[in-house]
Amino acid sequence: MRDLFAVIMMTGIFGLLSASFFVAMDAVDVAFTEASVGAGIATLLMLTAVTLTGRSEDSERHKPMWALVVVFTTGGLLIYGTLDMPYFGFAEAPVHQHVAPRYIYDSMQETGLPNIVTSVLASYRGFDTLGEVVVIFTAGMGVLALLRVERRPGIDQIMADSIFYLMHERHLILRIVTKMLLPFILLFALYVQFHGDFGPGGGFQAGVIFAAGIILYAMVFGLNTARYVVNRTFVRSLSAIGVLLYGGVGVVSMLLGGNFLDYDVLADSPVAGQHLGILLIELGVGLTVAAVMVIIFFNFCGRRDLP
Amino acid sequence: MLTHLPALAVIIPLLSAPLCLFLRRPLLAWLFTVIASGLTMLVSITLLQQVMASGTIVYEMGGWRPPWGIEYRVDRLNAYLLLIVTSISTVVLLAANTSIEKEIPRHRLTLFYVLYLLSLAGLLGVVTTGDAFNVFVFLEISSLAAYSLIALGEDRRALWAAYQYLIMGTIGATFILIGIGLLYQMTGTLNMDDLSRRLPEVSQTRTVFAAFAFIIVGVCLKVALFPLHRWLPNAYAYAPSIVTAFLAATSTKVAVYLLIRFTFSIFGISFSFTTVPLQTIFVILGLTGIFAASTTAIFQKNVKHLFAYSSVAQIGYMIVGYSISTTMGLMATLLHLFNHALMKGALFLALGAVMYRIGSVRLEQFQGLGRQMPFTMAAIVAGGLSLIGVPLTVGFVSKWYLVLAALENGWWPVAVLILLGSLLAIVYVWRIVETAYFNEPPAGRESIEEAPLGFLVPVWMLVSANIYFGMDTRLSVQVAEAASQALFGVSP
Amino acid sequence: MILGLYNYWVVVVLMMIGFYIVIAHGNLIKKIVGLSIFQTAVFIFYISIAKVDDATAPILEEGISKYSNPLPHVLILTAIVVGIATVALGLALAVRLNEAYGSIEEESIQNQDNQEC
Amino acid sequence: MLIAATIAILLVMILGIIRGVVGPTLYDRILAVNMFGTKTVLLISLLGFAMGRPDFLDIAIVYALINFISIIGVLHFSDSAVFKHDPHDSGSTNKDA
Amino acid sequence: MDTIVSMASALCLLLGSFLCLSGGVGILRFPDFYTRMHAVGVTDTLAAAMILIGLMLQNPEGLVMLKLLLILLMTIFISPVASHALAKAAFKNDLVPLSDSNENKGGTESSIS
Repeated sequence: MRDLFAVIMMTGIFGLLSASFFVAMDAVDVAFTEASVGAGIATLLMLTAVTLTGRSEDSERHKPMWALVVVFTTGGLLIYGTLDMPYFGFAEAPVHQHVAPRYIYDSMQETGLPNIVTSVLASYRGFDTLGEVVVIFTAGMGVLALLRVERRPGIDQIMADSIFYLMHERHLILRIVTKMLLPFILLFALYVQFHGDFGPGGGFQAGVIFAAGIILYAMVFGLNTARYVVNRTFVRSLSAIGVLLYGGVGVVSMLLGGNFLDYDVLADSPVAGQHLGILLIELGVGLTVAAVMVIIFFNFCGRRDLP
Repeated sequence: MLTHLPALAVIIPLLSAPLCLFLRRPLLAWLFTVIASGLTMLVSITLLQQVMASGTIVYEMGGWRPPWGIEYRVDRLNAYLLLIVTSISTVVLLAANTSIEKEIPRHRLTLFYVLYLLSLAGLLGVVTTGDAFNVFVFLEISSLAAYSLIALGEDRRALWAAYQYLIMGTIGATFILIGIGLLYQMTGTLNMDDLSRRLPEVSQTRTVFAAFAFIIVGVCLKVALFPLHRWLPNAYAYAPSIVTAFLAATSTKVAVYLLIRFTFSIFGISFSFTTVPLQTIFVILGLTGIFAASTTAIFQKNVKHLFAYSSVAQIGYMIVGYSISTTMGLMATLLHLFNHALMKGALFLALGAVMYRIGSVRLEQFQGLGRQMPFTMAAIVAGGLSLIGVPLTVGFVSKWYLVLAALENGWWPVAVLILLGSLLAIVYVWRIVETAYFNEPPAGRESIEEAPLGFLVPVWMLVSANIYFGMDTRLSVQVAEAASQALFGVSP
Repeated sequence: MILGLYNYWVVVVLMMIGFYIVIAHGNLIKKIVGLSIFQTAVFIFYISIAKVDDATAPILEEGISKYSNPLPHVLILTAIVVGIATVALGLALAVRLNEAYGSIEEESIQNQDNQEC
Repeated sequence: MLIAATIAILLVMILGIIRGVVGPTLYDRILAVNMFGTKTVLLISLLGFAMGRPDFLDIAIVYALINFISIIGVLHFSDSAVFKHDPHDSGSTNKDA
Repeated sequence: MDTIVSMASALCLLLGSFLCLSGGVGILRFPDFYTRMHAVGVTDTLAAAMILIGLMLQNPEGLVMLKLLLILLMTIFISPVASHALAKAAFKNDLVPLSDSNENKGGTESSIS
């Protein structure tokens, strides 16, 4: 396929498919994320990039032999490696024996959350998640450093004439339906944010959904209108505040006598402390993710309307 | 607060980065970054002292016991690496304010510092952590920040270099991820210490072998070991000078650390060097790397390119020392980690000064610089001598131990080849000296002045460290020896 | 029964398709697409490790005793985020490259660079 | 019955993928993706019931939303100039889709 | 009573599956974009509704019921709107519908990719 749009459409299908696979494999939280990221945000970003760079792939396709050799060697090595693995779904495999049982059997007493994934994510391996938030923050800063357009007088006018404006004028039905859906989307994001302790979901997914809502708004009503609603400086600060909130919880727990990110000391009883800590850090994750997604998307789109 | 030191070493730069975003004035952001980096350096000095005095420090993140939670584990090796990374970062940063004002547009300056801090935090995280998956996360933080930093270079080729680096780096990281997955599959744990205890039981399985291969290849991509080094020269050549100095001195070192950590601590020496023919492969690759890269370096027209290739060659030396796999060999590698960071930090910073005055680092532009920028050129010459391995510089110390280690093992051809490699280094360093000192400055460029103090001070700090540690080897040798003995399980 | 490993083999094939796209194709956007396929395949691999027969999703509920392993899920949540971060940055670079070189083909960019040198 | 419905949906998904691969126009592909998305929503709901844990319907909701947003996204970008410019107008006669 | 409800549920599911399948055949076999769009756009909404109603009749408890209802509402809103917007965009971008005089299979030749 040489039409990059077609490639991206198929990637979107791949994302949806792998997400359904995750559901079938019991990984509901992962499916949640993959659906919103792999099929949603990533596809949108690729589409934006393609509209900026051109749609066709025109290099002559020469099939380099060395690439095939490399791929077959790696693949062969992996297959060779799988030969001694425990069978798929085998309950006695070492994976399910060593570390995992404690999470499954004790996490309820230790953190008080029914969703084990959330308690492992936010508490047992909370530091990984801090890293994750910082990764997304880094990406946001990187995109900002690469694509930020200095605001010049006159550019707003040009932007107003851009296709955002056209889209705005044309699709009446879309606008109405979007208006109806938008509050629901944002509300749903909040539900995902705070229900993450009990069901699938959490800060990351909520952030992505929230950002998706804003992106939808920007697409239907125009980038300028959206920028009017969500101020750029504000979004930038928000992305930093999320990380700081997460880190702040860690520092506070350090000052209160625990280790970094040890939520036990945050409240009177360990379980209450864990609850509070997890709530706060999930909020931090949500803030940063939503802000960074919006930053990334707006900067990509802002780039397109350069004169 | 002393008990929290291992965590603080990473958290200070990690949380300074978002704070830095709020500082709009570049000068403030710079000061803030210097302070953050300096604090981290103090933390790591204290850590090194503690570790040398009382052995490994363990810190449990979130208060959860290790195989369940994430553990930070600082032993001699980590503390040593921490000190290298933070001190180089701090010294390099001193020159940053002067250097980047000419190389980066003003509205991106704050972002530059934010990304710099993130990159630093990522590298420190990789070094300190005792959890295999955490390595991946922090590796990605530092790499993503590094890609963006490189792309900030003025030349459009910087973008292309950053893109290539991104592709190669991500492939490497994904390979590491696959390897960690396979290990997890066989052992059920992610903690490094726990892994090393549980691996021997399953070490004869094909899965562990595959895991080993994937991790080694992935890490070697990050190390830029000879056949996988293609991303490095361009990335170093077109990045802003400060970034080059920082990355050249730290990021490959951290990757070498990972290599050592995975092979020695996790898989164990007997698995890494007896079950798998790693030793032969690495000696050959290391030596070819030294010769191929040094020869390429001789023909470069851009001095940054020249030193970038020389970096690839120096990595070859480290890999040779590492694959000798004796206490002495590893010690030589660790010494060279430190020494090479010092040399390359000094060299690339000095090149930054040249860039600042002339706006280019092409070799023909160096004509007459010996008289126009005497201090900067003297620094480059000193760094070059160190690269060659002239006595009284740090380069000599590490090469001395490297040759000793090779001879101790009876590998005299290797020792001879190492010395021959140094001859090539003489050639490429001589080319610069010749151009700078034996040519008149080209017409129209007579009025070049010496670099500003903002550059000279950090450059000469590094150069004098080069010479000091070349003469007084006690400190570095002692730490490196202790670290390598600890890895081999010998009690000091 | 060696067929008990079929799932992993499918994953390996997927991974290699992605890997091939990354290293063999010259179009920058397509490389990124390949990278994301490669990474997604690795995610599927991890999730496959976590699956236990007859178990359900690791969200505690009364009356259920067998749960799949939650740890790989956590790891992959993190890895997905890392993946999207890489994709975003890679695309941003591709966009800038297109502005600087007027092309997103590897060969064309290489050629332009070689002429400059 | 749940199983039968699941199988039927899987079948339709395959048909959708074929259409997505074959094309031939871009809008066919968008249509295929759209249909695929709706079917995924149904599949997830069915799977939830089939596995006996129907409380994971949140995922299905997200799918429905994301599906809508990405279709809007595609259409939104379909107004751009690059989109209208067909890659194979200019000389190239490759038809390997 | 129980049997009636489960029968109704099964019927709804069956109907839904059938509609799905017919839509699937339609998208594969119909000659041009607009007819395919017709096949899918129409059956999709009803099929989804049928299957969701079938699931609702399986007697889930409150919250699940609510979520199903939400999904149903959203499909009813979103699916036709998406189809509408898609067809409109296709027409705007000069994709010519297939007519008798036009023997060209599979849309306009100019946009084969």
